[in-house]
Amino acid sequence: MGIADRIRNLFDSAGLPPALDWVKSDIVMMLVVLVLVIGFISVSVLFLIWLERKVSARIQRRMGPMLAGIPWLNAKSMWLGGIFQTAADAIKLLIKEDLTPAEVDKLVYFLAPMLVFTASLMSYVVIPFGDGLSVTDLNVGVVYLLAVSSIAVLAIMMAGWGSNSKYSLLGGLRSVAQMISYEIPMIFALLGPVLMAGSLSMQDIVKAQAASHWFIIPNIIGFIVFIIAGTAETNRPPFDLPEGESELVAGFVTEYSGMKFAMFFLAEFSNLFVVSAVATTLFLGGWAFPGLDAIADPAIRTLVSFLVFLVKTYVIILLLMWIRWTFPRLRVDQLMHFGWKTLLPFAFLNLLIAAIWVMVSVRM
Amino acid sequence: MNPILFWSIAVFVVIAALMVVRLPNIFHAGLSLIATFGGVAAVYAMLDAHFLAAVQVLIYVGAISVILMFAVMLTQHLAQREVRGSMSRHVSGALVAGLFGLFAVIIVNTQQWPSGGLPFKYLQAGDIGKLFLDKNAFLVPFEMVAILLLVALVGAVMVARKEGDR
Amino acid sequence: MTLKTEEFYINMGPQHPSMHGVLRLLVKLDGEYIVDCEPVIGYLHRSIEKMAEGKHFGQFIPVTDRLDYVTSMSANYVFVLAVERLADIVPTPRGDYIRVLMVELNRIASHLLWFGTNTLELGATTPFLYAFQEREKILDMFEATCGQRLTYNYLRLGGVAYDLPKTVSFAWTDGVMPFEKACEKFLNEMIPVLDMCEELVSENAIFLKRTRGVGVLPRDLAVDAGCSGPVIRACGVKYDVRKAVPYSIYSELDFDIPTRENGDSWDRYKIRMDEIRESTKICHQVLAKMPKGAFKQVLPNRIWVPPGEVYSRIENSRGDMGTYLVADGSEKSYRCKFRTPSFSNLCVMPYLLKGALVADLIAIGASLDFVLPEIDR
Amino acid sequence: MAPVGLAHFLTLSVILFCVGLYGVLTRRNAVAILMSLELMFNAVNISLVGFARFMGNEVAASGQMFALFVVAVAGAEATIGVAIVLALYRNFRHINVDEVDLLKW
Repeated sequence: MGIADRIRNLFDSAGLPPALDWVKSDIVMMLVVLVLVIGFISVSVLFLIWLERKVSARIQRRMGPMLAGIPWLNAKSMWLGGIFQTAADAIKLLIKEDLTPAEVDKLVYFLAPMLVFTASLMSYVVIPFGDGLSVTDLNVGVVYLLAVSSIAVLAIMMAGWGSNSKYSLLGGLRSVAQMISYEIPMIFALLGPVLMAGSLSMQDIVKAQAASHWFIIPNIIGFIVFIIAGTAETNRPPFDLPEGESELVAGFVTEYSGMKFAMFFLAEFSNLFVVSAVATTLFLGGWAFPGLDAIADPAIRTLVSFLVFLVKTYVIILLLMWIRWTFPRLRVDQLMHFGWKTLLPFAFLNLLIAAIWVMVSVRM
Repeated sequence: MNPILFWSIAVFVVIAALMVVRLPNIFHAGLSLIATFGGVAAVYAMLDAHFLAAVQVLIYVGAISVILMFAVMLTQHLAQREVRGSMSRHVSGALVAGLFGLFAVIIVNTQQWPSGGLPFKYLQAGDIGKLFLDKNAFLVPFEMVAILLLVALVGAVMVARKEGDR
Repeated sequence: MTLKTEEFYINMGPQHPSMHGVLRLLVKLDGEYIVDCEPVIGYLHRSIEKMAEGKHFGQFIPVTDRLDYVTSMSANYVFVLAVERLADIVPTPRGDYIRVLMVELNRIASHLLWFGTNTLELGATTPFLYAFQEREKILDMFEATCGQRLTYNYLRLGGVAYDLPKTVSFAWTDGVMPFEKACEKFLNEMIPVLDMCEELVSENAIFLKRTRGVGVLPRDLAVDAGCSGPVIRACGVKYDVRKAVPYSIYSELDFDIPTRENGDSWDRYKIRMDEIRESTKICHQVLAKMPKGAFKQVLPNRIWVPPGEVYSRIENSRGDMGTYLVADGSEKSYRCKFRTPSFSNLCVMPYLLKGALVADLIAIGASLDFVLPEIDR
Repeated sequence: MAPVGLAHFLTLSVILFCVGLYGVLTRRNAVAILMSLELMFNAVNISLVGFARFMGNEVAASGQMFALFVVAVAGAEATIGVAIVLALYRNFRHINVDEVDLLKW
């Protein structure tokens, strides 16, 4: 019951004239879903960038972007100000001169930003936005998600190597090492809920949580490990070593400008959404909500489930943003040390607790 | 599995493989290797081995190609091109590979392979897990591979270790 | 068979974002570890000491502002003190008190600036804004008194240029207030903000990891290199010019000198935080005992000084700053040499960086709090 | 276009295998040899999965299991290969396979 079938029911209920039957064919449905998902992503990414600047402003007792907004809205409150700021940024980046350094390795240099963005787009395929609202419900959902997140590692390495400069190479190597060593605790932290749900498909995990209880209760440690590893995967502070401004000027993005830089920037925020969405699905019960089945009408049920999912995801996004603006940056070796020597054992511990919990609950 | 899909993926994979072998710049060869891995993952998906396709991307594209790229970066000065070997090696190499390929293709195509339609048991991710841990199925090799990986891990660290920090 | 990764040189600076002005560090790296580092200075050399020989004493005071633009009050003070000793001019009591008030406020501002930029370089962007908001208030007060926010040119031979303003009104004062009241209000309001910042940063696990045990300076090396200020007090040496060689009214004020033992970046950070609190104590006492009367001795514009030489020392926010002044009887100085703390604090940097990581280079550099205009002069 | 049968997948795997073999034989850079080796591993995997898909009975279904084992072993082999290449690079400052002919350095 993916989004495509939802739309087909919509068309049937709206009484589609038989002449337009081709609309319901697979290819057209795929395009419609694609447009829907890409639209959702770009809107949410633009909103996230604006939200991040406002949240950081609030934490630092300043106003954040106010200029590019509707005057009378600006006057009302800081949170309504500057709503067109991200759109203005996007246009600025589009217009900016997109220079390519001379000695750059053309193919690799151009491919990297594209790969970064496609990697994060591909992970939206399995995210369950609502009751039956996921593009496809792969039964290897979680493994697919991890596979796609490891493609981003390659893109950053290509960016580092392609820009052919000492600084970006160092930045590229560092971020690759970081993302690999944080992928493993992330995988094990994910295994807790998967173990309890008994299936890898994201929709089944959510249904399992709807039936019993949210999976955060037994594996709270797994949740914390996942959040920390998630921030490391998306290169956000306190793990933003690759772009450690003070040391390596800008890490692997040093040589990029204009639209190519925007791609890296957008990818970071769309990864932020993906990490929070996965955290909600696996630990906070995705779109499941105690009172959900009480609503009779299926259309409203789907809508409510979508809203519940969004609320939970944005709670985690705000948590990640809060972490970003309160912690200094970790050093390379401390980061590795922390990843392998503290996160990994806790992830195993969480797996153990989840296994015991399953054994006990089965016995009861 | 309509044929157009198969032929497009197959051609993509073969071309990417040829690029791995022929490209002078090692880094570009590495990238085409990653493209091959992606193509092979698509082939698995076509053969209804979805779990394997995901694992292929996760391990090959995510880990093994990263190690190879690290090796390339550590042993190459920026954007250094490999010097072309003498032609004679390539002719003999191509000859050997070509002949072997020819024989294998002839053997493969003359056989009477069943062409689809047989009752195919789709392996869910769960079934693979059960098979791995089922005593009389794959439990022993599973443990052996675990030990092998550990040995490889320790061995790699020992071999690549700096003299100083013994 | 060691992995002979060829050491490659990285050039930090001279226009690197975190190099406190224009310092160039030629760093020899082996992978992530620093093998050796050679600071290259001189990019900001304006030959201030040569200018001293061409200008008479009154004219040279504004130039001393440019010596250390973060605490230019103390730069003025050390030069004026030297000339006064030579020409044995005694500053008026009110002038003296105002000078100490201004120098201590300037020290607080400099430490706040250091705290903001230090945490910013370690990655935490939030404390920077809180610190600078408080510093803004000090700059408002300076602007009210001497019309300038950075290079004040406020001290004169025999006192200060203008008296404290009667009343001031800023955004943060409630309406129009007498200057003393506004200053008290600032000092009382700043401590809670400082506590909040310390709460956010001092015990923060990652901050501790980045600074505790990083850039440990042994005590005897610090003494040999002639370091001073928070850098030497972090190694357990209780040396502060205000106590060691009391000048002007410091002997009458009671304040203590915070010192710490293990000399790493965290100790230097903590000492500067405590010093801000000590300076607020000093300011309270100075405001309480501020005498009335003339703020400046009436002196002719040009002052002929009998030949002789003098060395005056004060404690500016980075350490022991001195002026060696030689006069040849004319109204200009024959030779004027400044001893600046940042120079000796920087000399310790190569030693601290051996074996450290690139990321540590920034943390250690920030904790030493050296400022380039003072070094290059 | 004959319906896509097992023969097609096997030919694809053979072609891939031969390309890998050619690569191993002619490449001078040690890392490139490792890459071609990975190609050969993948070729074998394709044939295994092809059999699992088309032969269909219980035993053949284990083809995918074999492929998983091959992936694991290939991973281990790649790490050891890279470790050896790094050791080579450390002593010869280049990894041109032809010039690495000293048995003891």
